[in-house]
Formats: sequence, structure tokens, C-alpha cells
Amino acid sequence: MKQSLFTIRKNESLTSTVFRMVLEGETSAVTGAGQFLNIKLDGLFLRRPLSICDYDENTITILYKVVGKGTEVMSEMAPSVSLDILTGLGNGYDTTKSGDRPLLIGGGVGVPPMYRLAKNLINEGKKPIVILGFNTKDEAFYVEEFESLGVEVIVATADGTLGTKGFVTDIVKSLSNYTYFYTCGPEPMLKALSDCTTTSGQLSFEERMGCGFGACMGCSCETKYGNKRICKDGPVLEKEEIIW
Amino acid sequence: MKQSLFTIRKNESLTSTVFRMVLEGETSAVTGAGQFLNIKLDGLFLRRPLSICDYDENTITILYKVVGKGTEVMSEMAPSVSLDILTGLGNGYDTTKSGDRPLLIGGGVGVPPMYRLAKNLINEGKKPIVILGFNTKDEAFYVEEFESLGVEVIVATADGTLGTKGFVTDIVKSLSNYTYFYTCGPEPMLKALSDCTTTSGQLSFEERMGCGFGACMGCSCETKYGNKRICKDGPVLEKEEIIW
Amino acid sequence: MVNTKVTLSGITLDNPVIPASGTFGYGYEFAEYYDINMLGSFSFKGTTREPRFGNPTPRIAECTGGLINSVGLQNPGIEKVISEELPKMREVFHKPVIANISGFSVDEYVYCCEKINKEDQVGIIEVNVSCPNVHHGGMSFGTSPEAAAEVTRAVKAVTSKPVYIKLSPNVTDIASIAKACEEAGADGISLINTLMGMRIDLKTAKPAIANTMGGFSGSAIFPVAVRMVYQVYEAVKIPVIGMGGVSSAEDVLEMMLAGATAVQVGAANLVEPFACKNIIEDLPRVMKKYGITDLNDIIGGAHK
Amino acid sequence: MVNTKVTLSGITLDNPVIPASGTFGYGYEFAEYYDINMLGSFSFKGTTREPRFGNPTPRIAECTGGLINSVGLQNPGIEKVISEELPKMREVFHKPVIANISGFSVDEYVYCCEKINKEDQVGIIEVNVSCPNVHHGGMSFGTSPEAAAEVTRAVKAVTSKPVYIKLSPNVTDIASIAKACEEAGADGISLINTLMGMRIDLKTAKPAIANTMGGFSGSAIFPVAVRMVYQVYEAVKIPVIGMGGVSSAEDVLEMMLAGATAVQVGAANLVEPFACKNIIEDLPRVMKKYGITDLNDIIGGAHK
Ligand SMILES: Cc1cc2nc3c(=O)[nH]c(=O)nc-3n(C[C@H](O)[C@H](O)[C@H](O)COP(=O)(O)OP(=O)(O)OC[C@H]3O[C@@H](n4cnc5c(N)ncnc54)[C@H](O)[C@@H]3O)c2cc1C
Ligand SMILES: Cc1cc2nc3c(=O)[nH]c(=O)nc-3n(C[C@H](O)[C@H](O)[C@H](O)COP(=O)(O)OP(=O)(O)OC[C@H]3O[C@@H](n4cnc5c(N)ncnc54)[C@H](O)[C@@H]3O)c2cc1C
Ligand SMILES: Cc1cc2nc3c(=O)[nH]c(=O)nc-3n(C[C@H](O)[C@H](O)[C@H](O)COP(=O)(O)O)c2cc1C
Ligand SMILES: Cc1cc2nc3c(=O)[nH]c(=O)nc-3n(C[C@H](O)[C@H](O)[C@H](O)COP(=O)(O)O)c2cc1C
Ligand code: FES
Ligand code: FES
Repeated sequence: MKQSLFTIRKNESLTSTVFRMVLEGETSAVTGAGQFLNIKLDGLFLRRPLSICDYDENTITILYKVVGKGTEVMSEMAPSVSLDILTGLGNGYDTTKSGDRPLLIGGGVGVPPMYRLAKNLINEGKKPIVILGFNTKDEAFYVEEFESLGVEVIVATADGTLGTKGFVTDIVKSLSNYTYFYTCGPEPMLKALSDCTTTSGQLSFEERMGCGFGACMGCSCETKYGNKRICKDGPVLEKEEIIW
Repeated sequence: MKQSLFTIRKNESLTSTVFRMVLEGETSAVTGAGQFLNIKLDGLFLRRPLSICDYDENTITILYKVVGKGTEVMSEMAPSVSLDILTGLGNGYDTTKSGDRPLLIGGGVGVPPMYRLAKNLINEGKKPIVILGFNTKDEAFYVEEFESLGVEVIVATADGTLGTKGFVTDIVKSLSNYTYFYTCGPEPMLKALSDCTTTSGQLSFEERMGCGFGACMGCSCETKYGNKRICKDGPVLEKEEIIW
Repeated sequence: MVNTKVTLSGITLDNPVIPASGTFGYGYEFAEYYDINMLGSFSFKGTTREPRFGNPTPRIAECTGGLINSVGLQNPGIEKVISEELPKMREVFHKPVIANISGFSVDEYVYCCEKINKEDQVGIIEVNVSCPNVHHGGMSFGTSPEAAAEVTRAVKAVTSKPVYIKLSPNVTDIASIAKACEEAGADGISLINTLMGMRIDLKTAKPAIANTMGGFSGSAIFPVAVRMVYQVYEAVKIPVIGMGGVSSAEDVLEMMLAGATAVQVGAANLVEPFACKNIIEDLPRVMKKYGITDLNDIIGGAHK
Repeated sequence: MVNTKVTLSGITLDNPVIPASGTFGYGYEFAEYYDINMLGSFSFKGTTREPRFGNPTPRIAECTGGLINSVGLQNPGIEKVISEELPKMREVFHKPVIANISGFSVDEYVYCCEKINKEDQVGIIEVNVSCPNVHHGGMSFGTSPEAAAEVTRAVKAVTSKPVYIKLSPNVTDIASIAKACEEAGADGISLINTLMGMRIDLKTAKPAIANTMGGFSGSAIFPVAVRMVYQVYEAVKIPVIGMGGVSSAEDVLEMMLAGATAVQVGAANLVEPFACKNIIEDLPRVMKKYGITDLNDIIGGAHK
């Protein structure tokens, strides 16, 4: 965990409610895909946790959906504004278990962490299949970005306006030759995936957070391996340990 | 009273702790010298009351001393920032009672309202004498501005580093041919002036304010003419009504 | 179209938004700035038998998200309120008003309520039991179920108008006090009054308020207010007027979900003179956002 | 040079800044980020007899100037705290720590305090009486002078270390409870624990916290905390540890002027992981600004 100031370099809309923000600053605390950062916003007491979509030596990219006060304020911020951010939070995905052909399944605002994860897996010489689920075409984002990584991308929309009509689970059920799965998205989707996947996998969870770095026990959950803090021992849990 | 947005046009230091801010906006609610405005600052619950030093059709000038959180934040504001301000607050000085040669006595941050008052009196064909009191030369401000109005300006500093050594009361006691007095400054100074002046006069008071426009009774004082709210029935009171 | 009308003891308000006592004077201060007839009602400054200057100044101290006041019930006394303030109010506000009555003995409450009961401008009498009881060791009437019930019974005996008891939050068990008032005949409960708070001026090392302590209110106290409204709604069947830190249309909805039939706005008026107007104008938009067509549908909604 | 050393029941702290229980884990989480030996002491997570998972999630809700938590005393239970956490703490913190003990019956307090009393790492036992008393209708021990005194007496009988009773602010008369604890043998008073608060999620129309209500803390509650520390300082002679909303060196001075000998920092740690470090480093500057050379000179200074 590191606390430092970042400067907004880009802040642009991808859909009517989803934005991409590129932040410049000290990124040394970020150690892998699936981690998150925690942003302090003026006038709001709690920091806002957001997944890291991508990063390099001096920038971090996040994708966020406007759902309340904090994300609304963020969507109105201009480049060059600086933000107090905690980085290097959370365990992140473990890529060593992926096998050759892991599935990466992102639903809605669960899509962002899949991007860096896909990149890392490709770098490790693996052939991930990326499945992205959205409600409708207008809410879809980052499809091209995933495609330009050179991976196979399958899109599902609930209303069929883009890609396959249906849920990501419909697609997962139709696949058989995958070696592992990684996912992030709404909890009902995670549960459904846990049920319909035939391999082990890692699932990333959300919880209301007091601190985001393990101090308050605000985000605890019970697992088969004992109590865990989503912020510190997660947000990524293994399929086998989860108690639904 | 009017609520509107003003844009900072200038914000510059006059001494190490006193700043001048020029605000552009709708000034129609301001009706005279001695009134004040009430500024909303992000993150602070109460507005900050500050006297109007001068104004024209679309700007208001205030002079403020950095004494706490609010004024500190203000001193760091850049031009073009906009501020939510209530204008047209307070009764202001009544110039009809001044006679030909009124004394205007400003002490420290009580100096600002004297500036517009001097201008108004001059416009009305009167010959005000301005007495400005400071602790020391380094804390003096606006002496030249008063001089360039063409009025007689007498400065007193407690340590004698500028003008006469001593207090404004020493100067007032040495004068006899004045017709009335107007003053603003620390309460001990107001009290001393009330005692040593030989004419009627008007004194401007400060009090902790909840609202600044007469709603909360936070700023009340007892006078010989009944209870008054400093913010609405004041800040200017007549010498005769004050109960010390 | 959405419905914002709510009803308190037979009095229908165009909307649930009511400026809280002590933060809206007698209304005419605000009537200079906007037509206050858009308000659901308003609760005028707390009235006592005798005229009161109140406490020494400084009476105001700033806090994170609020302020402390120790105005100390400054008011011209019941006779002058009736002879001078009510007629002035009538000119600017044409709906039933809420008369906020305070006292330091049961007799004083009775005296004031009996007088104000005769005024047809007054729709509801709001009895503030947060004041210290001079006959019983100075603890406020609002801190014991028995004392609060005693005031309620005494006041009910001399009035024909609906009586709402306004409770202090500085208590261990707000529900039992509300229940005692209900059993003693109260027509409704108003809550919360201010939390007792204190600040110290570092420059002088003395209390920032001349009277040492004062009443803390503003958005900072909202979570305490929501909790107490929720608890009182569970404990009583009479309507609840909720207040404490309300400063937006969203806050109004949250108070109503907790159990409030109407909502008062206090400290927000002081720093945002158009607070009530803005909230009322914003209500329909926020109701639509959350799929609410009739405010009556959400009263106590969080209890389901 | 300024003196920031203060003494609690014979234990001298390098400075009065102490992270509050439940917001600093067992210290080692923070020791990864800075050397926590700079702290005056720290109060570790509330410990109960049995291991507890605590309440269902969501356990956190945001408020203006603070948060509500309903963690519900998640902890591994006294045996594991002693066998696993204390040794880990010892590696990163070399001063006496404050052991925060909770319970749902007098027996449970006694059991835990007796155990923890044997640990020489523990300098002070802080007994949190805000938990509901399962044997007496669920009201917390901290809401009645008798119950608080009973816990105090029972605990004192089995410990040789200084016992500080940590009081709940959700009471009518904090001073009488503090006095009862003093008379029952308490060596000091810690206050305040969280205010009971509640938020409702407008999207779901349900309480934002799974457990309906929770403990509200953060800068919003500071004026209530200062007031209670002031009242308790007047009522008792034993030292007071003040807390509630402290988030700056200025706040530390204000608490001490109100009567605190030492000051705990809670919610601020969660959003500002370096809060305690920053406060400690800023203390000398702020002391100089207000002309303070020795912190001991200002304890209770606002009472003069
Ligand atoms: C580990 C983690 C990673 C996340 N990554 C992303 C991401 O990459 N993109 C994205 O759009 N969203 C992400 N979220 C959800 C994001 O944190 C919330 O949408 C955001 O905090 C909402 O803030 P707000 O002020 O706009 O909403 P408000 O509803 O006004 O927030 C009120 C409070 O609730 C909390 N809150 C609200 N929704 C959530 C939620 N779903 N999960 C946790 N806390 C919440 C807020 O943080 C705040 O404390 C992530 C959440 C977690 C826990
Ligand atoms: C009618 C009126 C006119 C004023 N005109 C001027 C002026 O022209 N120039 C100038 O420098 N100052 C003036 N003051 C004083 C000015 O309001 C305070 O210096 C300022 O509010 C301090 O704010 P702060 O946040 O920096 O201080 P803080 O001490 O952090 O403020 C805390 C609270 O105390 C209040 N407060 C602090 N000092 C005073 C004070 N002296 N009077 C009233 N409230 C105070 C603040 O408004 C705030 O609510 C005037 C005050 C009044 C009442
Ligand atoms: C300046 C001021 C004066 C008040 N005077 C009274 C009063 O006379 N009678 C009363 O019942 N409540 C009085 N109150 C309490 C408010 O009516 C309200 O109950 C409380 O402030 C909580 O609401 P808020 O947080 O919106 O301010 C006063 C509050 C303030 C801030
Ligand atoms: C997340 C959280 C957990 C807490 N857990 C405990 C606890 O286990 N035992 C206890 O006595 N107090 C606990 N508290 C209360 C704090 O120690 C402190 O008394 C209170 O939060 C007020 O201080 P603050 O405003 O600085 O947070 C907890 C507070 C928070 C925010
Ligand atoms: S949010 Fe504090 S421990 Fe996870
Ligand atoms: S400050 Fe509110 S009446 Fe003067």
C-alpha cells in the first residue's frame, strides 16, 4: 500500500455512464492485475475503491461507472486535477494457476480488471478467451481494446443488441476446452459462474469498505478457509473457498 | 439580500496577513458603505462575513486578514475561481448625520469599510478626516489608497513605526473640530472611542454569526433601543444606543 | 405528476418540507427573498411566557458539517408573539403555521399553549421539551418519560389543536419517551432537537460558546436523527415529524423512509437561505429518480 | 523543545496520540507502512471470550464527516489474541499496549480481563461497556451507572493493571456513569465510543447497514465528544482518554483542553492511513502556534 498524489491526464466517457480515467503518478505499489486503488474525494468521508484496468511505470487507467455522489464528482473532473490515492491494495489474480486456455469473464463494471489480466496472461504465453457481458449495446465498452490485444473476445448482451443474446453463463456453458477461469462482476453472475464452470477459478468480490487496507474488518466474509477481508485477503477469492 | 456567484478577479497580499480580493458579479443588492457580504467556502459549514471595502456596478472589493481556516483557504484562491456569496447584508453607515467634518476611524481589519464610506462622504461634499490605526508599520495597509481620495489621513501605530506613536484614541482626543464619527475595529477600540469622542457617532460591531441575514438570533445584543441582531439591525449601531 | 401532499393530524400540507423552529424567524425575514407560501408549513421561533434575550454571545460555533448554537430561546414572549408577530406572519404566510412552545415549568407550557390555542393561524402546537426543568434539578423535561408525559397531559388539557411533542436526542432511550408522550395524549412527535455539543477556542483556551455548551445541528447529525426517527416510528402509532441535518430532497426521502410523515429543515436555512425552496423544487425530480409517485407510499418504508 | 509526554496511571507515553480500538487492527497492518513505535500507545481490536465473525455485511455506510460501522466485534477470541496476535504485535510495537475488552455478560468481561492481565505487553485494560447486556434486556452495560459499576468492580477484582472503562455516548447523563465507574474502582475513563446512527439506501429503500443500525464516528461527532470529555472531567478525578472525531493536532489540543490526558484517533485512520503519524509530527508545530510548551499544562485548561 502506498499513499500518493496522482494527476488526472485523461477523463473521458466510454458510454453514457462509464468513464475512463488515466492517472499519472507513482505506480510502484501496484503488483498485479485484479488489485484496486482507493481514491479520496473532497467532501466525501470514505475513499472510493476502483479496480486497476491497466498500468505502466507512471500511469494507472481505471474505468468507472457513475452510480452515486463520488463517481459523479469524478466524472466532472478536468485533466490536471490531482487526487490523493492509495495504491497497491488487494491480492489480485494469481496467474500461475491459469493453465493454457483460461476464461476471463467480465460483467459490466467487472470488465476493467480483466484487461490487465488478459495482457499478463498473454505475456506469459497463454491463450485467454475473454467473455464480456453487458445489458445492451449502448452500455458496452472496451470490446475493441480487448480485441486489439489479439485474444478471442466473445460478447454477450442481455437484449442481444451486441454479440450473443443472453448471459455470460450461456457462453461459458457452451465452452469446454478451457483450463481455468477468472471473473469479476455482479455477485449473482459470480455465483452463476461458480455453479456452471467445470474448472477451478478465481472470482473478484465487492464489499462496502471502511479502509480498503485491512484495518477495520468492515469488509469481512466467511470462507471455507476462515474469515477473510475482501480488501486485503481479497478481493479475489478461489472458487473452492467461497461460501455462497 | 441576494445570493449569487462571484468570480475572483484579483487576490493579492497587502501585508503578510492581509489580502485584497476583487470579486466580479451582481452587486445590485449592495446599498451602502458599512454593509458586508457572507461567503460560502467548500468544506466549511458557516459562511464567512466580510465588510465591503468598495464596489461598483459589477465588482466588490474586500480586504481580509488571515486568522483561521476560512481566510487561509481564501488567501490561496486563484483568480477565476467562483464563490457563492450573499450580498446586501447589514444596515451600513448612515451618512446623513455626518455633518461637514466627520471623523472616520478604522483599526486593523476595521479599516476596509471606511474606504467606501470616505468616498461616499466626499461625493456628498463633506470633508472627512480619516484616522487609521495599526500595531506596526508592517501591518499597515490602504494608507495610500485613502490619501489618493484627497482626504486628510492620520495614521497611528502602537509602536510608532508609521505615523504617530500611540492609539487612534490619542489622535481623536487631540482633535476638536469634528462634527461626527464613524468607526470600525476591535471592540476595546470602539469602547474607548465611544468614551473619548465628543460628538455622536456610529460604530460597527462584529459577532459570531449563524446566518448573517437575521434568521437565527445568533448575533443578538442588547441596546438601549431593545434587542438587535448585529447582522440585520447592525452591524452599525449608534453611540447612544450601545450598552457597554 | 407526483404527489407530494402529506397529512399531519388532519392538516394537509402541499409538501412535507417545514422550516424548523429557530432557523426561520417568524417567516417574514425569508418572505423578502421568496414566496414562502410554497412551504408545507413552518415552525416559528420557540416562544416562552416571558420575553427572553437568551444567552450571552458568542452563541454560535462552527463544527464539521454543522454548528453549535446557544441562542437560549430569545423571543419577545407569548403576548407579543400573538399581538405583533402573528399578524405580521399572516401577511406573508397563508397556511396553518406550527407554534413552537418552550417552558421551564409545566405551568409555563400550559400558560403559553392555552394562549396560542386561540389563534386560528396556528395549525399545530409543537411543544419543545428540551429546555431545563427549573423545578426538578435542571434536567430537561425531555430526558425522562414521566416529565415528558406530564407536560403532554397538562398541555393537552388546555388545547384543542393537535399537539406534537418535540424530543431531545440527548437521551438513552428515545423510544420510551416517545411512547410515554403518546400514552399521555400527544398527537404527534417532532424529533430531533439539537445534540448537546461543545467546542473550545484554541486561541483563548476557553469554550467557544459563552454558555460553555450548546445545541449541535446540521448535516453532521443526520445519521443520529434518522436512527431516532426510525426507533420512534417503531414505538408509536402517531405521526412523526423528522428533522436533524436535512439539507436536500434526498435527505427528505431518507427521513420519510425512516418513518417521518413530514420533515423539518433547520441549520441548512442559515447557510443556504433558499434551502427549503430548493428542496421543494427538487423533490419531484428526486422522487422520479427513485420511482416514487406518491410520498405517502414511502413513509416508514425502510421498516418493511 | 516542547514536551509531548503524558502519563496515564503511571505509564508515560511519548505523546498522547493513541489509535482507537477497531481502527488499527493489531498494529502490524500499519507497521508495514510506518514505524508505529512513534505512537503513544495503541488500543487493539475489541476482544471477546469466543471468536466472533461479527455482523453480516454491509457493515459500513458513509455519512457527512464520518461513517457508520457495524463490524460487531469481529475478533479471534481471547485465547487466540493472546497466543497469536500479541506475539505478532510484540514484534512491531515495543511499548505497553491497551487491551480493549468487550463482553455480553459480567462473566465474560471477568474471564477476558483475568486472562489478559497476565500479559506483560498490556499496559492498560480498556473495558468497552457499549455492548448489549444479554442478561438484562439487551441495553448496553454502558447505559446505566449500576451496570457499568458492576462490570468495573468485577473486572478490578481480577486484574492488577490499570482499568479504563470505555463509555458509550448514547446516554442521558454521561457524568453519572463515569462517576459510578470511578467509585467502583476504575483507574480511568475512555470516551466516547460511537453514537448510534443509521442510514437508508434510497435505491433499495432498506437500511444501508445489514444490521439496521450501527456506530457513527468520525469528525462529525467531535463536538459531542468534546462536550462529554468536558463533563466527565468535571465529574471525576481519574484520568480521561478522549476520543471521537479527532483527526488533527488541533483536535488533540482541543480534547486535552476539555480534560483528556491522552487522545485516541479512530475513523481518521481508516481514510488516512498515516493520520496518527501526521498528527504526532504536526503536534510540536501546533503547540508552538498556540504557545504551549508542555502538553500537561493544558489538560482540562478550558475549565479554568
Ligand atoms: C474492490 C472493488 C473494485 C471496484 N472496481 C470498480 C471498477 O473498476 N469500476 C467501477 O465502476 N466500480 C468499481 N467498484 C464499485 C465502486 O467502488 C462503486 O461504484 C463506487 O464506490 C460508488 O461510489 P459513489 O460515491 O459514486 O456511490 P455512492 O452510492 O454515493 O457511494 C456511497 C458509499 O457506498 C460505497 N459503494 C457504493 N457502491 C459500491 C460498490 N458496488 N462496492 C463497494 N462500495 C460501494 C461507496 O464507496 C461509498 O462509500 C469496485 C468496488 C470494489 C469494492
Ligand atoms: C460584519 C463583519 C464584518 C467583518 N469584516 C471583516 C473585514 O472586512 N476584514 C476582515 O479581515 N475580517 C472581517 N470580519 C471578521 C471575519 O469575519 C473573520 O475574521 C473571519 O470570519 C474568520 O474566518 P476564519 O475561517 O479565517 O477563522 P476561524 O477562526 O477558523 O473561524 C471560525 C468561525 O468563527 C467565525 N469568526 C472568526 N473570527 C470572527 C470575527 N472576528 N467576527 C465574526 N466571526 C468570526 C468565523 O466566521 C467562523 O464561523 C468581519 C466580521 C463581521 C461580523
Ligand atoms: C439557531 C437555532 C435555533 C433554534 N431554536 C429552536 C427553538 O427555539 N425551539 C426548538 O424547538 N428548536 C430550536 N432549534 C432546533 C431546530 O429546530 C432543530 O430541531 C435542530 O436544529 C435539528 O435540525 P437541523 O439539524 O436541521 O438544524 C434551533 C436550532 C438552531 C440551529
Ligand atoms: C470500524 C470501527 C470499529 C470499532 N471497533 C471498536 C471495538 O472493537 N471496541 C471499541 O471499544 N471501540 C470500537 N470502535 C470505536 C472507536 O474505538 C472509537 O471509540 C469511536 O470510533 C470514536 O472515535 P472516532 O470518531 O475517532 O472514530 C470502533 C470504531 C470503528 C470506526
Ligand atoms: S475495508 Fe477495512 S478491513 Fe477491509
Ligand atoms: S447571524 Fe443569524 S440573526 Fe444574525
